[in-house]
Amino acid sequence: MDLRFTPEQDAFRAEVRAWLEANVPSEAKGTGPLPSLDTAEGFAAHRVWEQAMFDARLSVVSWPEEFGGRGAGLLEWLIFEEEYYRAQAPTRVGQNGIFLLAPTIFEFGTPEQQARYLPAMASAREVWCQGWSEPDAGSDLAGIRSRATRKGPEGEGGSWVLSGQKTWASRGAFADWCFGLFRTDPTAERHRGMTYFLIPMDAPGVTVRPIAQLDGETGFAEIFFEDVEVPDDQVLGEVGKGWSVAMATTNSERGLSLRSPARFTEAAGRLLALYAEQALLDPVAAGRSADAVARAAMDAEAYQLNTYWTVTRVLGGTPVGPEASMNKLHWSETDLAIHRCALDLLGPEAELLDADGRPGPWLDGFLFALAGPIYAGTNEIQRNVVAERVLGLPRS
Amino acid sequence: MDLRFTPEQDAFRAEVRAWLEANVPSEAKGTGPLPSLDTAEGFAAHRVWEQAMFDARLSVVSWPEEFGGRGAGLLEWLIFEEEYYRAQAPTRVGQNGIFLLAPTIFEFGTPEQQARYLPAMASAREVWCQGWSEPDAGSDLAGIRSRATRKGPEGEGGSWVLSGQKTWASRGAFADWCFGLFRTDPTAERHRGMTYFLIPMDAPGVTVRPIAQLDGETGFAEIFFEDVEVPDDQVLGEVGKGWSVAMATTNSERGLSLRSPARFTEAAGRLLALYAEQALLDPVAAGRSADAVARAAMDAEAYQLNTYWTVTRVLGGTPVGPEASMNKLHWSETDLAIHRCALDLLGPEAELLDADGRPGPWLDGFLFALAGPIYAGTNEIQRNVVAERVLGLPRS
Amino acid sequence: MRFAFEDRQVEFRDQLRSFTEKECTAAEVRAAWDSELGWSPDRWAAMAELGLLGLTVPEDLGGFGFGFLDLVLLLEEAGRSGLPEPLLETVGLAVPLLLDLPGPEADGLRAEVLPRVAIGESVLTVGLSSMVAVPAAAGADLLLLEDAGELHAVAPAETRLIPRPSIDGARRPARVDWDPTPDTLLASAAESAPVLARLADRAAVGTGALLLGVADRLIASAAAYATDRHQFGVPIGSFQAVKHQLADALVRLEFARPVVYRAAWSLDSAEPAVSRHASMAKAYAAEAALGAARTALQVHGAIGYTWEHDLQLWMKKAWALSTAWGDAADHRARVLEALLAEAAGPG
Amino acid sequence: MRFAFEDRQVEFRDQLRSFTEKECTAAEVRAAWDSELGWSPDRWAAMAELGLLGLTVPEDLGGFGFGFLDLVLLLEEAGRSGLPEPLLETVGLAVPLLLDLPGPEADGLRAEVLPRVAIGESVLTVGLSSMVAVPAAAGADLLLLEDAGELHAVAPAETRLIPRPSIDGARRPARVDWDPTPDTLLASAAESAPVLARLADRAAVGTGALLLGVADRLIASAAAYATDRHQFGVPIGSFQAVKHQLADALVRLEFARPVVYRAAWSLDSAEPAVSRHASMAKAYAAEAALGAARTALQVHGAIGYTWEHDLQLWMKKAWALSTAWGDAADHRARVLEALLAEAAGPG
Repeated sequence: MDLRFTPEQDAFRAEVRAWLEANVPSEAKGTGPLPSLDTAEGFAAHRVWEQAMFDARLSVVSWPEEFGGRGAGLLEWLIFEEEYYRAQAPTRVGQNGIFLLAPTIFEFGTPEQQARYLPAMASAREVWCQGWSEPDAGSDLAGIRSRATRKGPEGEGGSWVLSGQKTWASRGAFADWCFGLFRTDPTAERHRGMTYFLIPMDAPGVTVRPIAQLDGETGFAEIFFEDVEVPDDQVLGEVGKGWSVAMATTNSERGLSLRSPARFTEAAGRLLALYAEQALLDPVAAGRSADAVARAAMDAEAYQLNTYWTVTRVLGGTPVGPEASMNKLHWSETDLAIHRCALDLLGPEAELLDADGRPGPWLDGFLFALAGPIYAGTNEIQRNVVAERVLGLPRS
Repeated sequence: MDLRFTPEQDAFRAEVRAWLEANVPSEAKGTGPLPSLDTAEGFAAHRVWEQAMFDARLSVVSWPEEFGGRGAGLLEWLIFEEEYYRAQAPTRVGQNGIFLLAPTIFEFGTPEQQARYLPAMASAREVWCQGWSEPDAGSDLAGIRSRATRKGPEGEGGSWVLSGQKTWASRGAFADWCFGLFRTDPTAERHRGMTYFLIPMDAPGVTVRPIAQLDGETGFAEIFFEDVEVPDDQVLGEVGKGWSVAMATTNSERGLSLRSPARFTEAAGRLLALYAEQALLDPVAAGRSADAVARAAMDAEAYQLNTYWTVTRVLGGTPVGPEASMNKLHWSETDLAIHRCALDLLGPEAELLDADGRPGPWLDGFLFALAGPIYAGTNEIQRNVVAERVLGLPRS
Repeated sequence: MRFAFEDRQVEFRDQLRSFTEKECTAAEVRAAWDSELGWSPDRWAAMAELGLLGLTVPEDLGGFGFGFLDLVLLLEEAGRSGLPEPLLETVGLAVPLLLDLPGPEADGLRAEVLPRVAIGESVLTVGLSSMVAVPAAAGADLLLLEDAGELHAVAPAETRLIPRPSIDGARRPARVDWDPTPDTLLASAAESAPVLARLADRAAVGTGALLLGVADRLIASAAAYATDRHQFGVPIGSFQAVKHQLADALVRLEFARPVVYRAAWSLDSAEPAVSRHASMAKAYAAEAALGAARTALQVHGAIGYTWEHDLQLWMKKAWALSTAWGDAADHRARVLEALLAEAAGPG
Repeated sequence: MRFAFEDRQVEFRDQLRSFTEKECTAAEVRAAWDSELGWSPDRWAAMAELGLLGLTVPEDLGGFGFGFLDLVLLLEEAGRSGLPEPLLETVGLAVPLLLDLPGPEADGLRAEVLPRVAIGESVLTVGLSSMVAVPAAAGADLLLLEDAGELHAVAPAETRLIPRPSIDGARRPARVDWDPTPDTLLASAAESAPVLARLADRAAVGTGALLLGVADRLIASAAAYATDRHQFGVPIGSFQAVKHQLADALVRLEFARPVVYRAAWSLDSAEPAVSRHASMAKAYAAEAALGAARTALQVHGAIGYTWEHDLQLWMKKAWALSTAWGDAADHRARVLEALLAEAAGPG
């Protein structure tokens, strides 16, 4: 055990930090903050930012060089993330593709698919959204009803015709591509007969309806598919094996890649600063939150430690497995605790919006945190997974 | 709404308080504290105490006068309980009979049964234990296997032969009588075919094995029945209707009668005193428990208020119903919170036993409180009841 | 000892419920949030017709002269329906505050203002100098404001309002800039102190009552959704995880009720422990509503996270009202202090 | 950055586990609790044979000269098995404390005591004047005691012990009455201060490690019981209410592990933030164990409430150890203070 970074890792951190300091859009530089991702203008600005990162080969540091990465290890990825959050850099418009789809393309994609999709994704020339949930298949993904019917000959060179409805697609309003599961064998039982498709959002028959969230912004969308024709080379993995292909993606979503600990340690750092500030104004009132502040900060740090612990194991060749569900439970509760605690510290100011009618950073973060226990598999589902697959309890 | 007591109620309170001050066994008077209920000597001493209360017509104030009560109302009963806990009077050896069985005898017993059992119960000449759970029927009472087979003619004047095993019978080691359910129709399905029996513990074929609890004391017992003959007049209610007869008892256990709010408000008062004491010794450390102390004290008071609220409704003719499950959830969590908080305040002293190797009052109370979420229907069962019968959610 | 409402009080509540079920649907609440004012003058007029606005106004000034115990169920119903109008501010806080003012100097003001309140022609609000923003300030015809411990009555024309929008779209808080003058003065600091203490107690109980209604609505919505929504081939309400969350939320609510009702009684009965009772009410009701919001959202899942679903209206009320007039932790600290003082005895 | 144990460390733990599975069954733990001493001299001798007792003793004094990182998994295993012997007190606290003592004056004591510790012929314990009672005092051959900030080495014959039994039957705390003399003095207050600070950190991490093992055992027992026990015709572990409680308990435990392991590393690496890391370890592990105890009892139901069921052994360990050397809230307060100081920067 050695919890120090190597000189090479320290040097990498220094490079990332310097680049971000020079390039992150900011008020001071007159380049930021970027407009909201939920506007066309903001979406475009975020693409420009990701392209700049891509040009500096910082967009996807852990990918192979041929696809725009540096072939860096997981630890370097964690360092990158720590620096990214430390720099308060823009939300990544490409994250659904990079974190959820890319691992699946690396595992199941053909060399042609990898070459076709990965670099465009890493530079945000093509932004992806996830076509996962359906109105009647939220927690119960196996209840998916959207279907694809065969057109043309079996084997190579044919196509599929997709129809159905997907919902809760983050970035759906402006994304270029969508990935998702469709039922190719309507006679197969729940988990079978599904296939994983890659669909351009400008294909004829695709309609998008943005959905406004709690904060009024259209963070996600419904996507309607009416006889959308998709060629065979836009199938990822084997026809009919979509469920197992998708589970690989789901595991990355729940596991390491999406919820970098830096997000929570950064927020915990701001919480400590808020506490220190409020403690100067009213030490008695702030003191009532002391224990909750300590808990929240510890929970964020424990998540960071647990990530290093897990990454060391993964680097040793052990996959993450159902422990990913424990991570999901921990980070989602931690995120809520950090933000609830901040609102408590803010007291009567907590309810107030900014002058432009938008929630300020803490209230906005609280609203965002509330979604944590719901998406990517509700926490109820995760507890079932932990109980059944880690503790070995009998299935219901 | 008027939350003041009437002058009559105040006078009743004064009478009870005066009598208890004069009579409660105490170190100061050289009459107490009584030895542990879990010893033969202590059991006998507690009988003597209940007899004294009975003689003062304070043992069962809400019962009709003919059975030793005063025909007092529920509010007077609550006043009595407040004074009883305030006086730190002995644990009631007769409580299983008085609080769990008596309501059932009042509702289902024949006049002969009422005359035969109630006064002896109220004076603790006969102490009752509950033969409810079985090793394989804990939360799932309908899984009871102990059985009674018919001997002699149908109708009046015959008898039943009981066999099987009951467990977790509080006071079982020294009780005189036992009440419980036995299966009289082995072909009937789960909730049917059971009958409610009253059984003398000295009947041939009854064997008792005391069970030591967490604190090492034999607070409860297993009871084995081997061909125990019981005459017809020791059946309570109709043959085969034991389940509905029992449910009446269960409702009293879970509802108002057993968990008098005075128990928790008295403990909360001691917690406040402990807090004040510790705050003098180490205000910073005690301050860390301030919010928990406030919560615990408020929870106890809320339970008291809720009881007055419910009693007013009951006096107006509305039965308690499934809200009793909410009471169980609230008081059991409150009791744990009060005692956990006290142990936190005691810090390193919390783990220490008294010089005689017994837990001190707070640790003892904590151990006792731990049983709260388990007995009288686990809190998991209670939450099901609340969700299904109060909120109307579908059964699983 | 009789811990129950009078039939009259329950009937008045039922009457308001019939009214809100027609006139204050979720769509109406939404429309109010989107409106310029944040609430509806038409509905305010209708509430005056129902006699609601004169509830606390003395009979000789055109009202009923009722107390907080008559009001508490109505406030609960206001929370349940999401009623956007400033019922608490006008009827629950400002009118009793005016009645508490000592001396005949205030008689003129009372005679002028209160009859107009009762008929719906005057909306009032109250504000303290410690407040970041005063709710319902923009629509008020008269603002009762504290400055340096003194109470003042300030006409809207004498104020400059800087809106500080709340996440609860009906609250419309605003920073109020104004200059105290001898003309605005209602009571000296010494005279105002007890009046302000009673104001704080009423605000705690009144906000607590609103929160009871909010929690009730959240739990009822979630229970209904859990019965309808199917996943894995069964209603999600048949899962223990859903049942137990909702059961816990309901227990918190049902135990908060008598705590709030007792505090209302204590306000009307000049109970010595009224401030402790009021703080307990606010603390309990805030926890019940925050817990209900968390549970209701979790039960609904993604649909509850959308703007178009009505759940947001009540969740946002829960978040906003739980910190208004002191949050749960503040009030628990007050309760503990009072309990320790009571235990130490007088002196 | 490599956050994993070395093979050697895991093998040593496995070796202890094989040992405890044979020599320290629940029946053995029970026997120890019932014994006069509270632990077994025979098992202590066997532990010496395994090389456990010389783990922290320097090589030139007959030990291995290992650090806390080598010890932490063994302590965890001690908690898991309920090992009643004073492993933490002797190997984890007293030996390192002796090694920390400055100056050659202590060399003589080290040369005399440590070789005997390594071969199991000397049992040590440590105590502070602020402690109500000192664990394992009765069986110790030498007590390292603090008085007025000074450290003293006190022979049992120079003490009067008043037993203060713990709910954990193996801890055997006692009030130690003794008189500090120049002969007993080990280090002045100034010299002792940093030594005592490191003692407190080791005690926090060591107790945290024991608690990890206790939590692990409680959760494993409850999961096994939930799989076997049937009610309503199915194993109770198939109910979501049981699953979710156990899942939450497991999450608390699994996130406590790296926190405790990091603190052990920090102890060995002279990390500047070691005290904060140690406090985090104790706070996290205590919450994990207390939560596991509550859940395990609830899952077992009445059977877990009995003396004859082994669950009590580990629940009682959880309760006792969670308050030993500072409870979770104390340690969180230390963590917050340190974090604020770190954020404020040096100076």
